[in-house]
Amino acid sequence: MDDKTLIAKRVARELKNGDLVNLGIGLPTLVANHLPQGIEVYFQSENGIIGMSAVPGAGLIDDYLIDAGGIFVGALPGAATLDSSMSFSLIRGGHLDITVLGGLQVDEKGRLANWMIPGKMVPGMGGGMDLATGARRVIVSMTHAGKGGAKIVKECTLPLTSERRIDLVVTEMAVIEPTEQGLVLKERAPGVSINQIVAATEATLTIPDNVPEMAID
Amino acid sequence: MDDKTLIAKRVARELKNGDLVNLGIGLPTLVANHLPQGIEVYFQSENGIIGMSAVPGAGLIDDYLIDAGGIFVGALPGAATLDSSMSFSLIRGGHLDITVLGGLQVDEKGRLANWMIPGKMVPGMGGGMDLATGARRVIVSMTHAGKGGAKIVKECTLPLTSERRIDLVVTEMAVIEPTEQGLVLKERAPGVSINQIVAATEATLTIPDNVPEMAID
Amino acid sequence: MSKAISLTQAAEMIPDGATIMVGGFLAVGSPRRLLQELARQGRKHLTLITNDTSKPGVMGNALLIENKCVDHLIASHIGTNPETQRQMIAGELKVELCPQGSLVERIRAGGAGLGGVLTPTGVGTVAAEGKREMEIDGKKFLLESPLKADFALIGARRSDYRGNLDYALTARNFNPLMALAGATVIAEPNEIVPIGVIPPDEVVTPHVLVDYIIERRQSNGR
Amino acid sequence: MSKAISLTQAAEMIPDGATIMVGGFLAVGSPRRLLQELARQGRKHLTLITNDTSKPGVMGNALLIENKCVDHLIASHIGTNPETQRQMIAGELKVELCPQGSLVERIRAGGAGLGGVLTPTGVGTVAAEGKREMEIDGKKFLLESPLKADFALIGARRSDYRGNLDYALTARNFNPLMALAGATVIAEPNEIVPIGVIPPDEVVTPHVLVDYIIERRQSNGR
Repeated sequence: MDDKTLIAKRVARELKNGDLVNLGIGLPTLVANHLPQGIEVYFQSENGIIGMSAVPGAGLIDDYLIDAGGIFVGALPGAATLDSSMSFSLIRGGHLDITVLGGLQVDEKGRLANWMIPGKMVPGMGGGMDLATGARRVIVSMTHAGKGGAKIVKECTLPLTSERRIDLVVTEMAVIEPTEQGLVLKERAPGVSINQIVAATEATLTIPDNVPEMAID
Repeated sequence: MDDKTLIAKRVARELKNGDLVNLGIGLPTLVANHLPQGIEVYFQSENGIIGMSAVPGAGLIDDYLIDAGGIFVGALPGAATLDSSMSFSLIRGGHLDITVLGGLQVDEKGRLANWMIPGKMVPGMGGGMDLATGARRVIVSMTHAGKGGAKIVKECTLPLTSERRIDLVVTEMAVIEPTEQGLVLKERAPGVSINQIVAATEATLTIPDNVPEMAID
Repeated sequence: MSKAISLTQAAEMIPDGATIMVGGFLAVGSPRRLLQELARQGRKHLTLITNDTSKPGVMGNALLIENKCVDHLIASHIGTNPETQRQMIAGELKVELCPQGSLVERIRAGGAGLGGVLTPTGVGTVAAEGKREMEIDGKKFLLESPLKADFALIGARRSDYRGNLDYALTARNFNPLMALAGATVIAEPNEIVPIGVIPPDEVVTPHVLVDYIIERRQSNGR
Repeated sequence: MSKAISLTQAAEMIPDGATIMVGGFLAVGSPRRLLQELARQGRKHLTLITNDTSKPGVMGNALLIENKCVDHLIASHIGTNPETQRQMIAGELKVELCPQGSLVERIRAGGAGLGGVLTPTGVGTVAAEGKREMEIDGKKFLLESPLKADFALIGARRSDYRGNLDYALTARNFNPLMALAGATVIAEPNEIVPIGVIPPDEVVTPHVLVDYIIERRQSNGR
């Protein structure tokens, strides 16, 4: 299993029946392909739909139905469209159960930076700040370390997406839960040792006596 | 012509083609019956419709279509329904061309009091404060004096509906325009003298050399 | 997992002392059966956030007032119901009056996670009492605070099996806003239709906001 | 009095230096013909309030950027258009980035006559720079100011002859909010239909907000 699939499968296990879920652009979108059996969730795209589905077949694309990444998507029976104001009322008002976001850095306070590298990448925050601030649960899915080194750091050096403490970080190496007491190592990826995780992490991790392997199929 | 018809006819002459108009409960609603020929306006009711029409015939009433006074109304082709948030966005946001409101008092600053008599009548302001504050033009239609005496007063003694200077007062005696310099007598009702108007008015009126009779048919 | 519950169950879910929002304007668009059942069950000490208290003899909020279910009322207009005014003057009912446009913005703010909104409505009037006034670019505004409720009780035209709602004409009014602001949202639709019957562009309140749907009065055709 | 105007007339109405709001999300829901015509006419020094600047090779706002029609951009996301980023870094384009949910609330506030809204989004981030922070019940919020424009350029699915609009799926997005916030609102519908064809409950933007409707590309059947 490649790293991205591993991450997507592990994140998918966090989804519960009936959840309203918003998946960020990139890695997070893969989560939709790995829903556990028997789990039905509703995917929101912040550009204005609840109930989007995978890309429709050839010849069936609708010019007016895209996700927030600009990809043509489908709509399931029972879908609802929303203007941007309603869409963000759902996000900011605590009606969105889970958002899965990509990450550039997460720090010991559980704060996320994921939208800007000063002088290098200034794409704008889009809906990311609202999602990170307003969703009931924020799950960050990202590679454990990047070219620039550790991404799970003592304190974010990149501009924050939100001051809010996110709820879970899932990487190809580990599952980490930010708490008031700091970052707790909850699970290891199959075949990955605690030492390897600690070595790839700049932030201090609280390591329980028992750190089970990720349960994925 | 009775007083109410006179007032309604005169107010109706203020409406221009294409105006969005909101008529307050009571006397103001009569204005709809006296639209000048060739003038088409759109009536909003703040409970959520643009394009309402007179009461439909027997057997044609819709349980879900009322005006803000609770009267069953009809809808014209091209009508649009609104939730309360959109309805008041139109009112507060300057999209409503004219509101016609009833009045208890108007003072020399052109301020309106029309929603409450402390210790006697406390119905609540409903949409009146939003209408008086937000409409592009506020026209007050009321009898010139009441049982308690003058209603066009030096300074309102009743609780204000809004600090905003309203645009026109139409009574069965006169048309008065509040300006930065005070209240200006613009027109007299047929057969009513300036002396009679001044005697029935507590506020100081600016009286131009020429005060024509109201032009109504 | 069906959201459908009986009328009795719906009313029983709401405890004495709860804060409820009730949609409707002079009872048009109100969840009338639910209000009637709440009154019948003798609910007490409610805080009621709603536009008005309807008229005597008309269904809707008037039943909650007449049966003394309400201790505290936040509304824009009570002039159509003399009993509400009587209870207020007698000190049996605490009434907070709020301009209608401000009331709906407060409800929307509560539902949309906003900390408040600035409105010009009410500046310099008794509606400004206790509220913070702010000047922005030389114009005065009042800071209106968000409103939330334990329960939002919503009337709708149709609900699909999942809880997507639409509304009829002026029965829409406060309902879609209150659906955002209730911790638990109970909808009383006139009709319940299969999923997909309400097209996506005609859904006004998306199903994710609706927790329970009150069953039809009776089941037909069986 | 018809609101119908030609594409050329619509574009000519908008002067150099105007502030425009443009609906759409990655050009879906944008008034594409109008943007193309504005670029063709060589409009200059515009202030553009919009969600994003589309993608290279895709219609929409990208055309305004590529043709250097814009001096000042207020948007939530420019990452899909490298030319926007290039102009920003080169100092040719002033860019103000705003969280998407705050952007839409600012536009709504402008259109609804509100003096501002308090949002938790952006507190403690660079998005808070220059904004007033307020604490309400122990929680921090930013005061976001209203946005208005000289023109709102709106894409719609249908307009009736009077200007009532509806929208298709995710082409709705910012359009209904911008229709409130433009001093002059120009709609580019895909279809123009007789009055009454759009039922009252399906009208999303009421005609009173719409000043002009851009005529069909060509007239059929004659």
